[in-house]
Amino acid sequence: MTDLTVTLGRGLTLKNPVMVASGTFGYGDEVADLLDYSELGGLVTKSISLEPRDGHPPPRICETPAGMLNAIGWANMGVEAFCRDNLPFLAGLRTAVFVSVAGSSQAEYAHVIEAVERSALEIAGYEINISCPHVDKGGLEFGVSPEETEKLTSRLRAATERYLMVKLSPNVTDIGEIAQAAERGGADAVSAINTVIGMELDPATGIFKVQTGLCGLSGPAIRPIALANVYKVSQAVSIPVVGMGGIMSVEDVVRFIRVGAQAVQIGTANYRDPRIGLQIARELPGYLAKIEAPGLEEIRGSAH
Amino acid sequence: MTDLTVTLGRGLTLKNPVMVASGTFGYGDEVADLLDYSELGGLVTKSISLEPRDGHPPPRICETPAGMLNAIGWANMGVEAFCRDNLPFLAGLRTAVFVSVAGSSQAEYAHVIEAVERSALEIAGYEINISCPHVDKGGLEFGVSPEETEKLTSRLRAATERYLMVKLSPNVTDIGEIAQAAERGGADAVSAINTVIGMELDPATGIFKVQTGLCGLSGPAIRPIALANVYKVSQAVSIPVVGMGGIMSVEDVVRFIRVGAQAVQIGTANYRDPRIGLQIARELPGYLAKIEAPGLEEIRGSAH
Amino acid sequence: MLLEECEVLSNKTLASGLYEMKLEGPGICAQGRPGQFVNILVNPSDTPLLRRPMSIAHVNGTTFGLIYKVFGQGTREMSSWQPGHMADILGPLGNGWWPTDDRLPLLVGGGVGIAPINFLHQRLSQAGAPHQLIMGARSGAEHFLEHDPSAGITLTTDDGSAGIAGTVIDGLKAAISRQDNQAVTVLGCGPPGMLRALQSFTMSHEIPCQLAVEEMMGCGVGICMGCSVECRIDASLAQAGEGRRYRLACLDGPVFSAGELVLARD
Amino acid sequence: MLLEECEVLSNKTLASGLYEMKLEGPGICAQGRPGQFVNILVNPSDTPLLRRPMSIAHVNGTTFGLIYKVFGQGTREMSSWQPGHMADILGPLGNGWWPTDDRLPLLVGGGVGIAPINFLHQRLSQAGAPHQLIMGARSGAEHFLEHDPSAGITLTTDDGSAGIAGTVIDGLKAAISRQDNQAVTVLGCGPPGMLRALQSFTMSHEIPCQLAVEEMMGCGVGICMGCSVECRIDASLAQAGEGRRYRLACLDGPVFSAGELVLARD
Ligand SMILES: Cc1cc2nc3c(=O)[nH]c(=O)nc-3n(C[C@H](O)[C@H](O)[C@H](O)COP(=O)(O)OP(=O)(O)OC[C@H]3O[C@@H](n4cnc5c(N)ncnc54)[C@H](O)[C@@H]3O)c2cc1C
Ligand SMILES: Cc1cc2nc3c(=O)[nH]c(=O)nc-3n(C[C@H](O)[C@H](O)[C@H](O)COP(=O)(O)OP(=O)(O)OC[C@H]3O[C@@H](n4cnc5c(N)ncnc54)[C@H](O)[C@@H]3O)c2cc1C
Ligand SMILES: Cc1cc2nc3c(=O)[nH]c(=O)nc-3n(C[C@H](O)[C@H](O)[C@H](O)COP(=O)(O)O)c2cc1C
Ligand SMILES: Cc1cc2nc3c(=O)[nH]c(=O)nc-3n(C[C@H](O)[C@H](O)[C@H](O)COP(=O)(O)O)c2cc1C
Ligand code: FES
Ligand code: FES
Repeated sequence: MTDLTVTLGRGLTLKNPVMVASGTFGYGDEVADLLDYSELGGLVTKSISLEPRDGHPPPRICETPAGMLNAIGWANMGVEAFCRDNLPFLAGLRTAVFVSVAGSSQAEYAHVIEAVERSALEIAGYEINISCPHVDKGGLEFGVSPEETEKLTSRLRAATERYLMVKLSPNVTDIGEIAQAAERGGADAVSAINTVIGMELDPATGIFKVQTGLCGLSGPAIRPIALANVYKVSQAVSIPVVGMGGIMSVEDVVRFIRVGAQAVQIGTANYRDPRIGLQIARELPGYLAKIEAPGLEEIRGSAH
Repeated sequence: MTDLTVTLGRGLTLKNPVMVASGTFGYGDEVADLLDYSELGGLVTKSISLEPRDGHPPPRICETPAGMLNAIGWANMGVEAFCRDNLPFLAGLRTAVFVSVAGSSQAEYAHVIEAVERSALEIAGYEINISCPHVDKGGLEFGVSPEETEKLTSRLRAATERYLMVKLSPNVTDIGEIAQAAERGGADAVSAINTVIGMELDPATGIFKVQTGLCGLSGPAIRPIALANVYKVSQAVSIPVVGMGGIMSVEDVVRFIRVGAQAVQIGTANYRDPRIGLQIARELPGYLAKIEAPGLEEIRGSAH
Repeated sequence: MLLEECEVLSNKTLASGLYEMKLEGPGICAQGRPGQFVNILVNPSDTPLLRRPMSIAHVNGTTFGLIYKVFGQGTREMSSWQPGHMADILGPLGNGWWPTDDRLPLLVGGGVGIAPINFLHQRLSQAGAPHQLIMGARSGAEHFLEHDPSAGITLTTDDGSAGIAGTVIDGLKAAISRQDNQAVTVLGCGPPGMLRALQSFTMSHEIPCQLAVEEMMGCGVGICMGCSVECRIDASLAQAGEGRRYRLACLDGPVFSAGELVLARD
Repeated sequence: MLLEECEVLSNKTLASGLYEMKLEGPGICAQGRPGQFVNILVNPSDTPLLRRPMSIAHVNGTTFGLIYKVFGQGTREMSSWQPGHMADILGPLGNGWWPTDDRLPLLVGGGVGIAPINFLHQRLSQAGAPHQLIMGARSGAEHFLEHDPSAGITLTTDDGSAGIAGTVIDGLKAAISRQDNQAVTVLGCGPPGMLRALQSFTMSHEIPCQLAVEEMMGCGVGICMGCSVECRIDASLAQAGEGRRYRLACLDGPVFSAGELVLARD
């Protein structure tokens, strides 16, 4: 059987490259009836903020051609309730758990990490969601500025010894530049991509299909965009890249590995079938054998 | 019958808001068997450069979920042959014809316009494709820099009295900023969006599906992205905005009008059916009646 | 909650614009309760991308039924399924209506909300539990039951072509007027306008009421947070930081207490 | 070129892995010539987005035929069309094979390239024009004609289960050996490997050859510039600035003179 383990640095090894993405697998045990989480390469939690957040009013999602839009608004219970009620279950799983961290200031991100560290629960590390509006900077997202990204990353680097992954936004002119800023700040890895800014409305009434108007596009529609971004990021940095965006199948996973990803995350596809991640992980050895690839290492970055 | 005419400024009026987009309707009379071009609100030609260009090697296109990728590479016959062989046919049509202009330096763009002006053929004006790599600036696209965009626009403004429309790229952090630069430079209108950067590859071999690797995504998959960008651009400038990206139906046209577009262009949908533009133009009065909209003006920018 | 490959046993027109599909699903049948729904994968391609939620409309042994209208691509495709088609179905999901002491249940269904109400009617009938059923539609052709107030079945139609001319509120009033003072409770499901009417009617008459809502759903199982429903926050809970402004239709509902719901937008 | 709503008359298996569909299309039939193709809208939804190009495989009165293999979503869906289905078809498109003086045409088809070759065979037979037909496949089950060299029909199979064991090149050599010195021309269509083999064989033997290529097509009518085919530029034309390095399969082809083509990539 092909060895599927993936080493990500800082002593972290995943049993396979297939993780589930932030905001697409709930808080914890919602779908534990359907699958054994320990077969997943890793799991990223919903983005957690310091205080509880109501999130955005409904409607929060709509379907688009081969995709979906969402504006959930980081609805979450806050880090305190999360560490008390949900994290113990997650930390007990035999898979790499990453807490996704959201904030509206550098201090808030740091406080979330500090709270998780205080809980003394065993997790693999953190994914930093930099697609959050920085209230001190007029609501511009952290993730669109290399300076902000670097500053935030180095501040959080100082807050934890655990694995630190920075999740990049595709809504920028030069994603490689932002990835390099995260690398300079001390990130162990970057993940990409978060959702693409989009919008949908009812033509008859003009009412936005998602209440906020501008919102985030995900799913197979954006897969070509995600592959392009992961390709660019892989060229720009030397730390590992975790790829995502529209992955629906084992073929898609291999596409991301071939453009340079070390591991991948599955988002929207979980809504169709929460078992998809482990199913793909199970199919991976057979598919690699079929295309006569000895292992993941041999095909990584081989797109040409 | 509802009045569908659209005034775009500089004395230009379209008989209806439905145009066909650059690069998606050939050079001229390829599909003249199938439709009467004079029923279209307008027509934008393939992007024309000063010298003939071979374009990119095959494969140049591939299909993606609800979309397609292309890297044609501005294959074209050069402005001289174009003015001699194709433009006379186009200029004779009773529809507004815009020559799309490509260049790898500011001077090249200007020379293309000068050549068309010298031909003394009657066209409505120009659409400036600023998603071209600026060779003097290390291949960075004109369209990603507000300074370059403004400089190029004012230079071309000086080269013609005709209508000047600047076509924006969505592959930037802040499209509103670029739109404002075009407005400052003297553009009569901006059009948006050009294709979104994407990539696809064969998972079994790693071979790019489009030979250049990075290429451009179009079609319904990007419509939510296009709507978001047109919405942002409409908020940013006071000149007319021409919207496009994934339009397939009369409902889609109304969506673009509602986010602020004055007129629209149809691209990829022409490949499914070259008659789609005039069919939508014919359906528009009935659809407006159905949703009880007195006219286009009343619903423009009404998204909420 | 389980993922079941369900064989389509039949799929045909039930009334004007309304289809009924019967599927073999032992697991879903064993667990399903009125008000719960299933989430259906329409096809393995990228469009439509998301599953389609459908209420359980009845259960007979290991066979369950759906009653549905064709709205768009998903339901259009479902309507073309032939017997023998295997459907990938996730369910049962959500929480149903909960028991109501000694009050007489008045079941009110309109639009496709008749589906879960039909299941509730079936279960109460099987248990021999007294109840009244009120079903609303635009015209008689859209109904699949007979108007029979003496048997506890009241139909309403907008055009008066069957049962009582009017809305379900008119039917509800008629049903209430037939009870001599027995305490009642309203259990309802229907389009937003009907839910608002039921909410304001029952609140102004101080009748306990449980309503099943329909929200756009991404997953149906609580992992996308997309199906938020605005709820009135109880002041004391809010103080304690426990009140949640938005609850999830798929996990916390789709049945909510009417007094809890903020029903604003169509 | 016209857009025609064509009724499917029949649609069934022709040989192993091969379907044949017959459609009513008076306009397409009146204009269509061997080597031309039609472009088929698979369904009105967003996937698959683009039409699917298919060669005309035969014409009888106002009925034309397609011979196709199921590759992906588009052809899978086409294979499910029942008689009576109305298909939105654009055609006939492109340029076919052109007449060849006094040379004996040797028609060579492999893979789905047998479709246009079949039409060419039909037209030449109807005109009583002498020619030889060579069709290649992996095994006998994939063939729908009988191996009959005396009637001018040579089959080849990779596994030797029908006709000559070997590739179409072996079949071609056999057919050539049967001609006593008559000048021949090769008219071929097939997968990239076969086209390369035909190109190098005919060029090294100085046999005139016209090949139909298959390229990914966006539109089929010359408006996307997506179906580029690399061509050798004649030095004198290039000097005059008239040589185009890339030509369009849909407008300039799909039939090209073999000497013109640069066949590099699979
Ligand atoms: C808990 C629940 C139970 C339901 N039970 C029934 C039922 O028993 N019978 C019935 O006919 N209908 C029922 N519906 C509605 C049904 O899900 C939609 O009609 C169906 O999803 C439409 O899909 P479509 O592709 O045909 O239409 P689309 O073109 O996708 O949409 C048409 C309409 O359906 C709504 N819709 C689309 N997708 C969803 C989704 N994933 N979740 C919720 N709404 C959606 C859209 O907002 C739109 O208004 C229920 C919905 C929910 C949430
Ligand atoms: C001029 C021409 C004539 C053809 N004639 C025939 C024929 O007579 N019989 C037959 O079986 N096939 C023929 N083909 C090939 C046929 O078009 C493809 O098999 C079909 O488009 C595949 O569609 P799909 O959705 O089933 O597969 P997909 O999953 O989309 O793709 C499967 C394969 O088909 C190719 N393909 C997909 N779309 C196109 C397209 N728009 N243009 C060209 N290739 C495409 C892809 O490159 C891929 O290799 C012809 C192609 C061309 C260009
Ligand atoms: C409903 C929804 C909620 C999401 N919530 C978060 C979130 O809280 N934090 C985050 O970093 N990304 C979030 N994402 C983005 C995904 O993690 C992922 O980056 C994106 O959806 C692209 O992958 P996909 O196409 O596979 O879904 C969310 C996506 C969706 C669809
Ligand atoms: C094959 C192809 C070629 C194109 N060529 C050009 C071009 O030469 N110049 C240009 O400005 N835009 C070009 N475009 C972009 C379109 O004009 C349009 O901006 C884009 O495709 C989005 O619209 P759509 O989704 O309706 O296609 C091209 C698009 C396609 C698909
Ligand atoms: S539908 Fe996803 S959380 Fe309710
Ligand atoms: S397929 Fe579009 S130009 Fe040939």
